[in-house]
Amino acid sequence: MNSVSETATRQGRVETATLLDGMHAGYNVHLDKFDGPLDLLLHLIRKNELDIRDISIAVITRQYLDYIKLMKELNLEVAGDFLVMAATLLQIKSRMLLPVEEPEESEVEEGDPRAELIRRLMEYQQYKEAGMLIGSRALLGREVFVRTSVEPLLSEARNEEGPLEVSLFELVDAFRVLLERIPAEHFHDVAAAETFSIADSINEILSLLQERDAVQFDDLVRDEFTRERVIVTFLALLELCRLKLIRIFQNGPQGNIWFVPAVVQDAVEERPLLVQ
Amino acid sequence: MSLPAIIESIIFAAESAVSLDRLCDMLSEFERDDIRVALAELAGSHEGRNGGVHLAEVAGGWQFRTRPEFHQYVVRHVKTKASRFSQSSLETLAIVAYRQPITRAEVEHLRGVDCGGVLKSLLEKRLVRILGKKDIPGRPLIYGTSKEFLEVFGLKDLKSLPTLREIQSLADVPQFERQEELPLGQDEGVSEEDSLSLFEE
Amino acid sequence: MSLPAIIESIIFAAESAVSLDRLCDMLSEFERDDIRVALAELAGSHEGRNGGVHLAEVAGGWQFRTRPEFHQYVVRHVKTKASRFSQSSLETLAIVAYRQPITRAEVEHLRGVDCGGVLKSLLEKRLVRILGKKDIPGRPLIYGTSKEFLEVFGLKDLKSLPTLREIQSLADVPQFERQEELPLGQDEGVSEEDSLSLFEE
Repeated sequence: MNSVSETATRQGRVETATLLDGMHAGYNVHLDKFDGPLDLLLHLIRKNELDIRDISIAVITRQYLDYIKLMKELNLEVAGDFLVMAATLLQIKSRMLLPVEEPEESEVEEGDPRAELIRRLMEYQQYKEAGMLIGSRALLGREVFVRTSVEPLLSEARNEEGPLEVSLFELVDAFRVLLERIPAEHFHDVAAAETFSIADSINEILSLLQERDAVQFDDLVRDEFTRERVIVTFLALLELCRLKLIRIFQNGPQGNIWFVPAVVQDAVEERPLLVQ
Repeated sequence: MSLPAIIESIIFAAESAVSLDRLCDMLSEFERDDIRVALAELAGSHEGRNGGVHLAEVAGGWQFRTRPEFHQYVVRHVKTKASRFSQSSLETLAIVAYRQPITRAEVEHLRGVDCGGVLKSLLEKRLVRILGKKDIPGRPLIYGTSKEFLEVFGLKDLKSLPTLREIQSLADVPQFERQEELPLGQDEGVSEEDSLSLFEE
Repeated sequence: MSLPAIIESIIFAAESAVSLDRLCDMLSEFERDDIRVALAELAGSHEGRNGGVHLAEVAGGWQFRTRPEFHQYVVRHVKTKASRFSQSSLETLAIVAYRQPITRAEVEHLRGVDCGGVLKSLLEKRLVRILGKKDIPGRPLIYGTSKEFLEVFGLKDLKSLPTLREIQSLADVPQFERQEELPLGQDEGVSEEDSLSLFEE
């Protein structure tokens, strides 16, 4: 009998213990210890001194399910990811119960139901350790410090010409904060619908026209040639025409339809809209 | 670790000049006299190496400073320094990016403040450009983002702009809730012996 | 005024790391090769004097920083800023660092858990940035690490991350885990009985 079982025997079983029953508070549970199902599985593998390449699915599955059960009994919210893994484990376990023609021991091979899980565990372990290595470095603001006093010469001078330093996230986040500040009705068409909107299409056409001098209608609908896409693109083009942002050409009755920017760079003067 | 080096690290990282008294408070394991000697030694060694920086005695204590004769070089840095965006520039740029083509009046309606100055500076930085004039009374200018805008944000095209929903969805899903240590009595549910190994640590 | 001293004054005064390219831009009256040599000389002289501060190469540039071993003294005067990173932040950061450009779904597949909240907080800390969108159906956002990531973790560039091969060999003989499991030989885990239970249930 192993040490765990001995512990269990010594403690005995308390069938009706409740969560808040301090009398039996013999253990502290670190439920925040596991950063996900893979983390929990790695812990169980280590605990049982299993070879990660040849894990005993039965043992791991039982202990994993016990843990989930415990979380539920403690009224902790069990994240969906943990339940998905539980289902995966049970599936692997049931597949392992099926008779195998030529059983090969301690080999993870193609037909092994555990193969995918083991590969994921090994990969995860790699990044978990990489994270620990990164985290153990001397960090700026924690072990390493830079000068915090301000050079008087530089504090007065503000620079308007230099390169810009701003991240995409800051841009989007600025927009998000703005939206939270103002009433929703101003933004009826901003909360993007599932589908491709006219605004999306306008943006796409404008960005295409930044790259090239002329665009064909077919270019705009080539990727996703759906009825809806064509209509939306068409409406977007009409809107752009109305705004006098593009000019449209056709080189024959059934020929390709071409679009060119109506204004070049920053020129503001008006150009006639041509539809030939 | 020598005492002068310890003092150097403290003075370097400090926000303002550090006095001898303050040093003695902090380094209570050292004698005041030793600290004074080490400080003088430190100042002397920096004076002696003829670098661009020295340990200067200023009002209230000691501080590392660039030597005045190097100031002509130090100020050059300002010209190539990356400038950070103000919140109003960022907000205006975001509105133009997401709502283009858009007029100034529409931007101002959304922000609730005058945006003429901000728009002008975004035009000067070539992040925003004039696309044309809107066909409504008054024929206001309409704005959109430029090629430079895409370059600054490293975007291939406007389609690559993250949508608001994509950013919001990052926070939507509740995280696996972190729990404080819970005292646990033995529980009927955890009947199998092996599962106890979970609680051992 | 010697060139190393000039460079010292510029790097000292700057708020963030200064690259060789930046230095060459600023000091256009000097040859690039001379600047490179002077920079190396400067770094070497600070390394040699064994002070509390040295010239560190981080995020593609150079910056004066306190040496890590002095932190116990520096923190007596300066507030520490970097909060401890949680295991999930570090794991996510490692995955983004090694696998960039990477989508949220790919990070989540590797970690086996929802990463929206972690990614958002890394974005807010500016350690991770949005690189654009991936050219696959749904056009998901792709993420990478930022310059701040290199600065905070004191990395010269992404190549100076420990290579995954090193980590792989580490995974073969898991150091951390072995340490925790000491004393070895004591079988607190699975017994033969347990392994046999495979076909019992």
